[in-house]
Amino acid sequence: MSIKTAREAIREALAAEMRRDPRVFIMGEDIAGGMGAPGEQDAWGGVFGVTKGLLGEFGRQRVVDTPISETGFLGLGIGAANAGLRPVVEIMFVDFFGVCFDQVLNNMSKFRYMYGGKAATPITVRTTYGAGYGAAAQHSQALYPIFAHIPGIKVALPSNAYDAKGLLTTAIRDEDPVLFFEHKSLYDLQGEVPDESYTLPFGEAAVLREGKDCCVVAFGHMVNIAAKAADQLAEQGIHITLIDPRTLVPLDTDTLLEAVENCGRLVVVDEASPVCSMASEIASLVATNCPQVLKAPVVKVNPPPVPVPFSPALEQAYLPQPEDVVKAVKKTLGR
Amino acid sequence: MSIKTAREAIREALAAEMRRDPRVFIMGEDIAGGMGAPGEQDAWGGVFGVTKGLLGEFGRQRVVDTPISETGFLGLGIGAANAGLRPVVEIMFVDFFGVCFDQVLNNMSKFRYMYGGKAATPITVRTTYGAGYGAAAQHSQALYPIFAHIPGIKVALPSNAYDAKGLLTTAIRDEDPVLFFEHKSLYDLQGEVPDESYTLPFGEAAVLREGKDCCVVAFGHMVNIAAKAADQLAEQGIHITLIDPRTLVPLDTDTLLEAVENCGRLVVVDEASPVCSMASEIASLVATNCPQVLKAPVVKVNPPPVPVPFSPALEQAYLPQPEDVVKAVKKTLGR
Amino acid sequence: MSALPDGLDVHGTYRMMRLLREFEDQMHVAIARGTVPGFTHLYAGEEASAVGICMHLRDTDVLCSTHRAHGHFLAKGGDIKALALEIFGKQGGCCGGKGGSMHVADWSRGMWGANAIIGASVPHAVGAGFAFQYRGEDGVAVSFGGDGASNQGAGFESMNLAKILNLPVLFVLEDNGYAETTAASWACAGNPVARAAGFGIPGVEVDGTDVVDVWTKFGAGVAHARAGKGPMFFHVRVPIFHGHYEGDPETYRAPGEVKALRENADCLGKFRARVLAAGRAEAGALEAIDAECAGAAAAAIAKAADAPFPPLESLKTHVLSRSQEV
Amino acid sequence: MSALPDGLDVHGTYRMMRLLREFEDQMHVAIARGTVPGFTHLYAGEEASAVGICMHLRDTDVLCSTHRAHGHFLAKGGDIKALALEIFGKQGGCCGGKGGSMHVADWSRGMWGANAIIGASVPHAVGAGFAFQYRGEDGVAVSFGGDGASNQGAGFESMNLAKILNLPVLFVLEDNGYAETTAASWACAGNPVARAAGFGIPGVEVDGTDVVDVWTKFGAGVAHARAGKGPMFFHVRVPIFHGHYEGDPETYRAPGEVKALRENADCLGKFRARVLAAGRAEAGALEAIDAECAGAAAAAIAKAADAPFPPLESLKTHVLSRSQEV
Ligand SMILES: Cc1ncc(C[n+]2csc(CCOP(=O)(O)OP(=O)(O)O)c2C)c(N)n1
Ligand SMILES: Cc1ncc(C[n+]2csc(CCOP(=O)(O)OP(=O)(O)O)c2C)c(N)n1
Ligand SMILES: [Mg+2]
Ligand SMILES: [Mg+2]
Repeated sequence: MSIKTAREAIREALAAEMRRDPRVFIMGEDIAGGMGAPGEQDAWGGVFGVTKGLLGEFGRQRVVDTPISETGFLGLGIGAANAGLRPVVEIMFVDFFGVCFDQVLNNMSKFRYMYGGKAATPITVRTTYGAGYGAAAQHSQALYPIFAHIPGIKVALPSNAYDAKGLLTTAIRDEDPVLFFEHKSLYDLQGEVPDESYTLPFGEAAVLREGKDCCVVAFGHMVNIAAKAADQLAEQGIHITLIDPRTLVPLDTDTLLEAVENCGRLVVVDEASPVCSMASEIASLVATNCPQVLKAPVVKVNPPPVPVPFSPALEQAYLPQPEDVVKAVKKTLGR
Repeated sequence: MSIKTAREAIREALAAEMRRDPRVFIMGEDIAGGMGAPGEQDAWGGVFGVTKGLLGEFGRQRVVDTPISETGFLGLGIGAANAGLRPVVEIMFVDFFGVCFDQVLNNMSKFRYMYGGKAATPITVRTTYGAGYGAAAQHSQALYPIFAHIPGIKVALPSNAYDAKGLLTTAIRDEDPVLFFEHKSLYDLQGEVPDESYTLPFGEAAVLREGKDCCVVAFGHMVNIAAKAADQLAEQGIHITLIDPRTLVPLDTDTLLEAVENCGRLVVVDEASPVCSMASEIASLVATNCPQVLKAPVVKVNPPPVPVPFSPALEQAYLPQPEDVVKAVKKTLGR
Repeated sequence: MSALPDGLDVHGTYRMMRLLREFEDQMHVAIARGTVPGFTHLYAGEEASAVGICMHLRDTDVLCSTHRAHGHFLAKGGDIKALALEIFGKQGGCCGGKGGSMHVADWSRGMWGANAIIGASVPHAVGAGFAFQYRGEDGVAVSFGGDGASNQGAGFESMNLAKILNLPVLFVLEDNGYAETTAASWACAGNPVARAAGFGIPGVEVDGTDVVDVWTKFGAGVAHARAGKGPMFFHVRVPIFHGHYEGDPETYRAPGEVKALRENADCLGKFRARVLAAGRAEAGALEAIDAECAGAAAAAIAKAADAPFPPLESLKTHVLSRSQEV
Repeated sequence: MSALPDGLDVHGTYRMMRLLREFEDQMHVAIARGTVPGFTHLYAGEEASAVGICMHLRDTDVLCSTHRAHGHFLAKGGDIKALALEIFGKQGGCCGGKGGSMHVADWSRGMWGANAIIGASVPHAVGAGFAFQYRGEDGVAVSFGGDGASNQGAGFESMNLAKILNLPVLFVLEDNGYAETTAASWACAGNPVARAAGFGIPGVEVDGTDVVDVWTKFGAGVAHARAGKGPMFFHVRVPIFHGHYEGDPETYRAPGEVKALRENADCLGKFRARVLAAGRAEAGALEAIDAECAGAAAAAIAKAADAPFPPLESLKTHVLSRSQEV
């Protein structure tokens, strides 16, 4: 056990699974870097340096750089998974699923079903998401609700280094296609991360704080925003239950609903655009299961339904901040 | 005024707008048909015959067949719209947005915003959706929630011939990109449709029945399923308010919430897969606005979260039926 | 016309082509009766392509197909009864009735399935080729696509990937002249072999009415790929005897076009005449094969028409790996 | 080296190239100071391409660009102050601060914007070409893309469409040898001009260190397209003087590579020497231009650094046509 960044934790999970299972390989644009170039190999280790160093241990056969052909190489990964390998494909930014969405929507998510259970596509697709880095409208989206909507894939969304390693290990060993969402801010987060491998079960939410006043459900990076809000609220004597679902599919509805029943109040914090978002989904779960327990309307904390603006002034206003969560919780309490 | 099918109503809207505005052209695969072939031109008029006959009046310059290159020709339409034309592009089945999703997600929906209000993309994109025709997993999806999630586009979803003509006319004249969803079952539906042009405002729901026992919100083809359920329920003395939002973006939340407040009960009928669906969105609106008015939990009527099966036996079980809506309404009434 | 190659299994080739033709022609009749759900796309006329190619393939080789896949399924060794059951949406179908005509597959035979999104399956073949190379196996992956599919971006990305990674992938463009109603001659700029050459991939023109031409050229391609020499491209021109889908009035075709094709461009008739002329088969033996295939197709279709639908529970199975209540 | 063409505006060409260079080199310094948000991709080294091309374009002609667009923006006539303000995310930026470096645009000049999804803007140029043809105008649309972008499906679909519809679209591949860290020589199978030829599109190799070569060949292309003769393709080899993005340590490049490029492949140095040798300009005049451009860039950047951020209300405007509270 030692303190590691999530970047290191993810790299460890990849390395450990590659050591453990020769079928595992990683593939993506500049995932090592320097391919065909005259200078240093492993030049970048991915745009965020997550996969840096794996080339040295595993070589070009298992650390596969690609051209800028997302449909081509995601489809390649899908085919390789069908053939019995365990690809971990990186789509650099979740926004780029636009150019290869068909491979998710109509292919990896549907093969098992439409081929009557005779096909399996055990692929893991890692991607980065989220705003806050001045990357503007085409490189900052959250988009995970779109993937949660599609039957036939699992969706994981870690909020910290420990979960990132455990969930990614589970994803790679899983028999199903898994979309793995890494917020850009995750990489530099530090936490206690065991050196050895471990898995975290999908579909089990983490209850990070327990308090009676309000239940706050937050997703991915928003868990950390909500935790800051929880601290501010605690100083004011308001104690929240904070839940991190960790996977969207499967979703741990039991834990969520139980917490809402206990608190009678719910705030959902979600970096995705608000319409048909995970915040809507969680709110709807309460409406369809136990609206009578609510002592106040649910409050959704999402960005406004606008593209992500570039200017830091606007981007800051766009993103949910701890203060927004504080305000939302107080609203449920009528304060 | 005369009885027309929605197929004819849509064709009338297209023809009238093409007559009225020389900037309007239509484009898509086999939208006329026979391009380059030795036989009849206008051979199909689109796979569902909707655009049949327009070639004769408007010629190949304005009725543009395309190769199977959705990214290419949807992108072409976007560029043409940026240049001041008024393209109406057809993506044959909504499932095929997989191969051109980027043009929706990162391009037509974001230009106005990311270029600071200096760009306009007045394109209308028509597509067909829905199950019930043995078209299986890759040709039967509903998918409109994915589009409702993306800021910067409008989404229309007519349930009958009259609305189809009025909403499509509005769409074509609109300054913004509009996604126009036509259920496969819509085309043969008949209704009173004026011969002359008319527009229907976006963001105004239609209240099709008024009853105090339960509010039912249904989308697209599901409106017709819900109407059948309403008849069956009325026979049993249960009277529902039936609402057809007609457009998802903008959404007429006022009308919806008012009806829920009046009835105290809500059922949402949605052909899309359930997670992060429009049914979830509507339920969440109640949870965030007025959960206290609910006399019973909201009931969502969606298909199960599975790909669309081929076999007619399974497909029938997959799709929401009037009986499912009846059961849902009764559930809200504790019966 | 060159001599019949010695290695060609004349009877096997003829039998498989005939089986494909019988199945499609009899399906055409069954569909006209209205008992088959959904959309079906028949392969009749194109048999020499599937058969001349698949004669070279092993069960461990991979084939990725399109919406027009019945012929690929049978030629790759799929079971005709499972095929018919699937097309009727019945229990026991090769996909349990969940897939239908547009998704028929036999994964145990390396037939990875009909895939009804144009162009979508091409990169999967590249993935299969990648897996062969990764494991040091000498398998090959074959990607089938139509002239229409040749304008979809996925195929170009796939060719580039297969070339730079030097993968054993054989790209087959079955050019039947039409994508739905649209002529290939209009929709496809340039030339397919030149397009492949743009990626440095060697390409060959193939006469898809001549199974010997297909068999010979593709044999060389398989050897090339198995030897680790990378991808190849095949532009196979084929006639199509039915419409785009069943129900298509085919008015975009020239009057008499199909009749002329059936008379002059029928791979079965041409092959039959040639093997008889070369003395490589006897008319009686071929007639026996005809009867055998007609019987097999009829039996499969009759059985499928009468079979029960799949159980309702199967609606919710096979979504994810553990069969789950969803 | 051929003679300097008479029609070439020597001073204008030099001035524009110098302005692009000064802007990028000074931005490089400003960015290193840490005051510029987000990701910026500088164009220094590639100026001859943008300038040699845009000298032929009218404001009504359309240019569709990539993430590396500052040079295209300026060469197409965009305002340097609005550019700098945008890159800093400030009020008065060409996109009101909402776009940033990766989305700079000037729609009034036909500069349809940086588009940071690789390959996404190529079909928009085809759409612009379609609109010109539809309205009977003689405008041309120019699509810029990099070597990396040349492997994205959208570009191939666009070439096919432009060819079969005979549209006035000029495809420019600016090949700087790298897509991020990945060498074009590895990632791109075959050859760009051969790829275009696969679609029947005439293609030309262009020396992007020689603005005269760019200007001459592209001039012929514009004439071709304006005359209704359809699309053309240009493979322009250019050096790149900074990293992929600002902050890139550039370790994938050979030691000394950039130094050698700056010495031997600098379009500005080469052009300067040539015009002086040919007696088409005087050293003093060019030095005056140098100073003028350095001043313009410095003023724009200084002003942008000090400018206020856009008002918070603008977060919710311009989502749809009627400015709406969302
Ligand atoms: C992405 C996508 N676009 C459009 C379609 C509709 N579609 C199905 S088959 C077909 C024509 C295919 O033509 P071709 O590739 O030549 O195959 P053929 O039918 O001639 O065998 C089209 C347009 C589709 N299934 N997928
Ligand atoms: C669809 C997509 N994939 C990947 C990226 C990330 N990306 C941005 S620039 C770039 C390299 C582009 O290379 P090239 O086209 O040669 O342009 P250059 O940067 O050399 O000017 C990549 C991979 C992207 N923006 N969009
Ligand atoms: Mg075809
Ligand atoms: Mg480059």
